[in-house]
Formats: sequence, C-alpha cells, structure tokens
Amino acid sequence: MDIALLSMLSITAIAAIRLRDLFAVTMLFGIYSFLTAAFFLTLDAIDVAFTEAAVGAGVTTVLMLATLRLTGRYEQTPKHSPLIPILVVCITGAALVYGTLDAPTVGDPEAPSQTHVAPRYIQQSADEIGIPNMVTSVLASYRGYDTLGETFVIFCAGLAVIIILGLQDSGEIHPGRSAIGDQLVLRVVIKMLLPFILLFALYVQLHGDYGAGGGFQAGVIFASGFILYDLVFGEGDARLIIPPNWLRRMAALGVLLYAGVGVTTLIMGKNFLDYSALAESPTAGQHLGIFLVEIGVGITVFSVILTIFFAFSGRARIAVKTGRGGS
Amino acid sequence: MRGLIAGTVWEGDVMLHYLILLPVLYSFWLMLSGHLSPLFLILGALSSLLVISLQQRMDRIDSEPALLKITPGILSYALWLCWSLLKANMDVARRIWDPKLPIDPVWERLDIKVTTPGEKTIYANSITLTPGTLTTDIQDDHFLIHTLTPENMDELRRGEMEERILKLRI
Amino acid sequence: MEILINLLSTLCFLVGGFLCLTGGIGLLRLPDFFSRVHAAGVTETLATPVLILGILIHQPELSLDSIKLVLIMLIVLATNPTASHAMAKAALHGGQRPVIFDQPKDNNDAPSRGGDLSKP
Amino acid sequence: MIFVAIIAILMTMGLALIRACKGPTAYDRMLAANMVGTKAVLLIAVGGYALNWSGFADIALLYALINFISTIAVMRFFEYQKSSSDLSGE
Repeated sequence: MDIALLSMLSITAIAAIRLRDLFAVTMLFGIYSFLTAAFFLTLDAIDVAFTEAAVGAGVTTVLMLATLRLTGRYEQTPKHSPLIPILVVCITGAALVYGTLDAPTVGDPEAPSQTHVAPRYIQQSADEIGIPNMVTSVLASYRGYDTLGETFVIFCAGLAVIIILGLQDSGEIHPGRSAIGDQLVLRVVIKMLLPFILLFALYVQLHGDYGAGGGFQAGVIFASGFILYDLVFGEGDARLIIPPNWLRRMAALGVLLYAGVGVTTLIMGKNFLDYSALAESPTAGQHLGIFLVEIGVGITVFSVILTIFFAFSGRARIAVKTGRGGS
Repeated sequence: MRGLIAGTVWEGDVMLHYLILLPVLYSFWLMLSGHLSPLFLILGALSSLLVISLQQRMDRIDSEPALLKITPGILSYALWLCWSLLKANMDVARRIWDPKLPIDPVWERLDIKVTTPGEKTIYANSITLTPGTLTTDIQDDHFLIHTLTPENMDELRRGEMEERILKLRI
Repeated sequence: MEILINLLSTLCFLVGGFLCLTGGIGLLRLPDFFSRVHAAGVTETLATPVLILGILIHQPELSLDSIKLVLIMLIVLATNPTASHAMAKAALHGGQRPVIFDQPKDNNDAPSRGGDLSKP
Repeated sequence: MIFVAIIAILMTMGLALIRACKGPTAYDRMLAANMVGTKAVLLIAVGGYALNWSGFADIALLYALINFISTIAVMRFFEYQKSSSDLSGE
C-alpha cells in the first residue's frame, strides 16, 4: 500500500510539473494532497492527516484557484535551459539521500527522537495533563510557546494579506448571484448540507482532547463552510453574514485569548502558559487551559483564512471591473 | 419569502423548520461525539444553537430558506431508488466491460411535471444518481438529459420516477 | 452463522472492489466527458454503499464508527450526484457538447447541437 | 478478502490518475480529481477498518465534505476564468 501510494504521488508530481495549464496543475495538487494524507494515515499520524486533508486538499486548492483568477491560467514556457536546475536538484537530492544513510530506520527504539523527550510525553502526559490524545497535550501544553508563535504567524499572514491586497468592507458590495449561483440543485443541497459542515467543525474543535482534531483543523473546516457558501450564493451574501471588519477583530481576539490565558497563569503565580494554575487540581487546570487555547487558535485560523479568501476574491473582482473599463 | 424547497413560505414555516432542525443537528452531534458526559452534552447543545443562529442569519440574508420536510413516503421511495440503482449499475457495468463498448449516447430534452425546487432537486439528483442517465441542465419546464443508451431515455420518458416523486408531496 | 457473515462480507468486498475497477476502466474507455460521468457514477453510487455494507456486516458489533460510516455513505450519496450534475452543467456552459454517434430518431424537440441550450 | 477491495480501490485511483494526466479537457481532469477524492474516502474507510486506525471514520467524513468543496471551487473558478477571458476577448 505504501509503495502504491508513493508511486502515485510521484506520478502526480511529475505530471504537475510537466503541465503548463495551471488549472490542471491545481487539480493535480488537490489529488496530491489526498494521496499525501492517505500516506500519513498509513504512518499512523492521524492528526497530521487530518490537517493535510482540511488544509491541503480544501483551502489550499481554493486559495490557489483564487490566485489564478488574479494571474493567468497558462504558465509561460521557460526561456532558459532546464539542464542547470535539474543538475542542482540531482545534487541536492543525492546529498539528502546520502544523509538518510546515517539516519536511524523508522521505528528504531535507539533513535534520538525516541529517547529524548518522547518517552516522557508518552508515559506521563496522561497523568500530567489528563488527556487521552497525546498530540493535543504536546501541542497545547508542553509546546504551548510554539503553538502561540504559530498562531501569531497565522495572524501576521492575515495582516500581510490585508495590507497588500486590501479588504473592502461590505458597503460597496451588492448581493448577487455568482457565476454558478443559478444552479438550483447546488443551492438546495448546499443549504441543507451547510449546517452539518459547520457542526462537524465545532465537533472537531471541541473533541481535540479525545481524537484527531483541534483548533487548527476546526478553524479551517469552519472557514471552508463559509467559502462554500460564498462560492454558491455569491460573495455579497457571504460578506453580509460575516462582515470583513468582524473578521479583523476576531483574528485579533483569538490571539489575545491565547496570550491572555498565558498572562492569567503569570498573574496567578505560575509560569507563562502553565495551565495548572487555572484550577484547584492541576489536570482540571490543564483541561481548561487547553480548551481555551484551542478556541483561541480556532477563532484566529477561521478568521484569517476567511480574510485571505475575501481579500483575494475582492481583488479579482476589482481586476475584472477595471479590465472591463479599459476595453 | 421564497423557499428553496417548497416554493412560497411564511414566517411560521421558517420557525417550525428551525425547531425541526435543532434536534436533527443535536442527534448528528451525538452520533459524532459519542461522549455522554454533561460537559459534552452542554457543548453540543451550544454548538447546535450557534449553527442554527448562523443558518438563520444566512436565511435572512439570502431569503431562501431550505425547509426540511419529512414525509412518510420518503422511505419507500428510497427503497425503490436503491432497487433501480442496482439494475442500472449492472447494466452500465456490463456495457463498460463489453469489448465492443455497446453504447449509443443520447442527449435530449425531457419535459417535467414537477414544479417546486425541492421536487426538481430530488428528481434531478435521482436521475444523476442512476448510472446511465445524467441531468445536464435544469430549466423551468424541462431537463436536458444525457443517457448512455436510448433505452435509458425511454425508461425515463415512461416517468415512473417522476410519479413517485410527485407522490412525496415535498 | 459466522460462516454466513464471513461469506456475505467477502462477497460485498469483492463486488465493491470489482465495481470500483469498473468505474476506473470506464473512465478510461468511454469516448467523451459526458459518458465518463456515467462511469464515475457506477463507482460512487453502488461501490461505496456495497463496500460500507461489507464493513458493517464484517464488524463484530455496532459501534460509533459504524454510525459514522452510514453518515459517510449518506453524504457521498447526497453530494456526488450534485457534483456530477454541476460539472456537467459547467461543461455545457463551457461549450462542451456530448458526442452522439448518429441520430436515428428524428425528434423535433431534441436539442440541436449548440442550439438554444447554451443560454448562459 | 478486505485487502482485495483495498487493492481494487488503489488500482482505480491509479486509473483515475491516468485520466487526470491525459485530460484532454479541464472537465475530464475535474471529474478524475473528484473520483480520486471519493476513492480516497473509500480507501480510508475500508483501509482504516482493516488496519484498525483509530478515528478513521472522522477522517473519511472530513474527506467526503472537503472533496465536495474543492470540486465546487474548481468549477466556480473555472467558470469565472472563462467569463472574464471572454470579456477581455471582446
């Protein structure tokens, strides 16, 4: 199964490089993401597969397509010879392969990654944090600083997109049908399906303790629901439901919630982001802390992704408008 | 207000719709979660309420609520559809494996009697779901249907599926 | 009883796998986009339920996962025809026309190629 | 026996991949991509059951939803691209 998936991955990658039609390439990348996620599953990395499915196959495809609206559909044929890049890639690849010769085999109990902090996470996280899903306790508690940093990175990405592309408020947008919005079947089915998608996202958000999931994935799925609505019912309507200036505030709110939990623990006399200060018993405190932090992450991820999507699609609309005025 | 499924609807219908949707969503949550501790039961209720309020906001803004209607005939229709799916699948599978590839695509207009959006959706999706027939376009009074063989088209023209959908009264 | 269950689930897996392959072959063999949609339909409408039924039979007892599998089946059955229909409509809108080998019947109401159907 | 089904699903994904690479139209690629997605859902459901992955049903459910969204997105942008290129062509 591994070999079959890997060979399909390489076929997809090669085809994606060879094609000049960027639409086809985007679709191939969608396939690539699906295959990658299936591959992560065979490695038993459920949380990674979950993220790859939600981000790689869903949102990335949508954002790449939104970018294609701004640029062109066809890639230019390169003017220089492909020989030098191929040479560089071959040398780098050979160096990497040479490097893996020294690396321990998968599942080797003596490998550094298995002997350093991993045993502690595996053996004691259930006692210290009290959460069955180890990935969540590592992500939100042991490595709380890293995750806070990641949330900031996402927030900054949203800011950068707003600064570069701008985000129009809903005032100048007229509600209207999108290009495929006149499809009756699509409208009915999506209107029926949408509550379930949103509820599924909330389930993923709140059950990060027990299974795969958490703030990152949930934010992406929740945003995907609204993107779907936008695609079918037109962006005018979507922007009326979640106005862009709410999104800006919500993105900041999520980060503030996360950092606020950290500051609260500081005030209560423990280290920054040491959640055991939040309640009488340490595990209850950890539970509460992780819960709040995950919600912060979820809000930020959701609003930043939707912001980026709105910024791209709004920009594309302006481009079309000016193009029409010029001709 | 214009309903997405039933045609014209009134405010009362919309409220009833949310009252039906709430338990449906909550049971969906229970099926997903499976945790019966008080914390998760409360979180589930809150999540369902949040989703309902978002749905209400959407319905108000696009003024096209999709109202759930549960009619008793839906189960027997589903069973009948399963049976016809089985038959159609065998037929198409046989044609695909046949070395001569005995297909003769037809692309024609099919006049319809169903009127409301909900009926049209069910009809169009049932046609597409059945292999060998595909709805390519929906207009006010007709569909455009692509079929693999002329027999599939004749089957549709006999209109058994449409009669059954009309009996659902959605 | 156990033999019967094993037999049934094996049958489901074999039939489901076979139907999947049928869809794949059809996707390659059929001549144009619109007929390929039919081939994709074969895999999605019957192979998915049959395979999931196989799992449900094979399982020792009902669990949360079996309910979720049924949900997956329902979602696939609801979204797939919708996506197929939307793709067909988009293709039509994009100027694709189905390949029709010959027109033995002289239907007056049959849409002529590129006729009034391409209304945007 | 369940592995026969898994192999069949993998082979079908391969066949759909061939169609996605060959084209010829963008719609064919769209169809193939959609099919790879649904086959991935099946693969996770069946494979996850056979190999006893925890939480496989959640992931398969997520896949089923995401696959639909990306198909719709591809279609929407394809239509949009076409209409805007028509505009510039005038």
